[in-house]
Amino acid sequence: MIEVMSSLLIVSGLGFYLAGSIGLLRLPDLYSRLHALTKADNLGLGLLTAGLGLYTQDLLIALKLVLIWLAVLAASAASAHLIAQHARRRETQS
Amino acid sequence: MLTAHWLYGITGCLVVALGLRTALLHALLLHRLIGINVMGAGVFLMLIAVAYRGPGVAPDPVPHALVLTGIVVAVSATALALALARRLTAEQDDE
Amino acid sequence: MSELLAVSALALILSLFLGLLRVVRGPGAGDRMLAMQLIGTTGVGLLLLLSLLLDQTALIDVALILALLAAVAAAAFTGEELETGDD
Amino acid sequence: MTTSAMLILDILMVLSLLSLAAAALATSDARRSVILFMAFGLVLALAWARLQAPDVALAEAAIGAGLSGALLLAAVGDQPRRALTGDTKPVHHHDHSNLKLMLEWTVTLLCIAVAGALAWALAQAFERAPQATLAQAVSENLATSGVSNPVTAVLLNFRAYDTLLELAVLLTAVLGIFALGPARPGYRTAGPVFGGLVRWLVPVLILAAAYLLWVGAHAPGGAFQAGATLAAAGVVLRLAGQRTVGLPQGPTLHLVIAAGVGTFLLVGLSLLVLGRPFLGYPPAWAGGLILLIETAAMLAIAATLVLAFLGGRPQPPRVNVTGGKPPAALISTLRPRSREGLSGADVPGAESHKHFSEENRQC
Repeated sequence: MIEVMSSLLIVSGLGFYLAGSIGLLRLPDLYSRLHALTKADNLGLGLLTAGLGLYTQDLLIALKLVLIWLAVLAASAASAHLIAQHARRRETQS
Repeated sequence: MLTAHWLYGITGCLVVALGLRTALLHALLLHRLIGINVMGAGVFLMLIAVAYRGPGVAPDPVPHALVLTGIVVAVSATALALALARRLTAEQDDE
Repeated sequence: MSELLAVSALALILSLFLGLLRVVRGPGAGDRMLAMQLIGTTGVGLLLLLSLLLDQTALIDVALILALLAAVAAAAFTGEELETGDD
Repeated sequence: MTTSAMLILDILMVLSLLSLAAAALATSDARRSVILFMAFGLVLALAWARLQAPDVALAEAAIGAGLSGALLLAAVGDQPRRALTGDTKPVHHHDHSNLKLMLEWTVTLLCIAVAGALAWALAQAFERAPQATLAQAVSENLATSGVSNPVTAVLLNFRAYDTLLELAVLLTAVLGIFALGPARPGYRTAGPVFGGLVRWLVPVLILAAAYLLWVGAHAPGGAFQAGATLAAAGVVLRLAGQRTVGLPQGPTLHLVIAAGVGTFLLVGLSLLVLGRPFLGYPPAWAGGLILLIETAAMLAIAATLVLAFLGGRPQPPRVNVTGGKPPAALISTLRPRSREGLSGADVPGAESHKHFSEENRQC
């Protein structure tokens, strides 16, 4: 049962990853790509870590996985904002 | 899986050639530096490929230690080269 | 289950490959850096999968460091250096 | 199923490595080249993980995918037009196009020959790898090394000489950077989002460094990875507009830079006095001595890498409310300072720019 659950979580996480990558490739400009990336990607990693955490059944490893997810969540939100701001500043300059 | 080490090892050889070509031919200093770094990465790939023993077998730790020191030395040498380049420009601008 | 992990790792590296196309294509530096963030997160996922697949718990630490350093790279990209003639 | 999936994964990874290396080197735009090189470093870290080299993967994740990119990006931003485009080799002239073409072909052929020779050497190495006696020697003596991570055992016990000399190389590099002049001017003060990032990222990086140092005795990690992670904390602080980035000033800084080599030598010589071979730790003490050396080495490596990012001798923070000086003033102070060599960080008359609330300025 747990295995089925974790497989489901992992596979749905992968779906978000692929959606994020395709969005990054297909969307027309930087700001809309930002959209695709930050949402899909973080959700993808979240589901993946949840699935892997369930799969390992090791509390310490599961904690580490949660920590990594939180770090990526906070870091990518900030860096996406910074990159967009940077691009915007470049644009308004020229 | 015996092919993995060949795959990465040959990639290492090709990466060395790519980096060497740029290091020798490119006109810009920064690109030459990146070329040298890429060349180093190719050598690291070869070393780690030699250390690899297949899945489930512990790899040879000696090349790992070599590459580890190599990475740190490469980055500090790059930093020194960049500082030299900066100084060079400052001198040229001065004249 | 290990088959699922292997196929998942394969799917993730495909996703990473797609992200790399954006890094190579650009067109702007911002687009490339954004794609770098994506392949960073994909790399974190791939490392976690590999850690279970190859039975190497240490790769979880690698994933953590990669996640933290991706933020450093983004900061380095957007940091505005004071030029010597700036003030 | 699993093996064929892994094979496809390997092929995709190798393809990405080759195409990223080629793309990074083919472009003539410096910033693009650096970003592609960073992506190359990131995929390389994944390749190390795949090849079961987690120690190397840790170092690559910290340095290849992060620090060296930051270093190169700072150099690109340095002086956008002239800095690294100034020197032109004859290769670059248009009127010698025939000669240039010939040279390019000769070099390309040479590089192909080098790749061929390397492939031959690789084949030789693969043939002999299974009976590698060094790997056996390491695993046989691991119990007496004081640590259980074989890579740490090689670095700090069996081949401690190498690591000592490597730290000496780092020291030389930092002395060279010091001799070349003052640090870069620094960065604008961070805005609210960047500030928020710094507030949690720096402590987490420091914690991660301590963790890696500690865990290095029995699992992948150690002084190099910890030093690089700690340096990343300094780089982030610098990027956020801090001037001193937590580095000590003056003589203390010199002490920290020399700490790695110094502690190593001190331990080695003390052992020599006690009648042991140089750096031949008694097995009972080995664990403690290695941790001592690694701690000092971590601090030295972190300081070296942060100073490498500063790109020169750090300036003492001195308030100069009138604002900065024209660029000529900065450059002219480059010369006399470099002649003073290594006489100390507290050089009088150092021009310092103290920047207040630069946030809203456009560059």
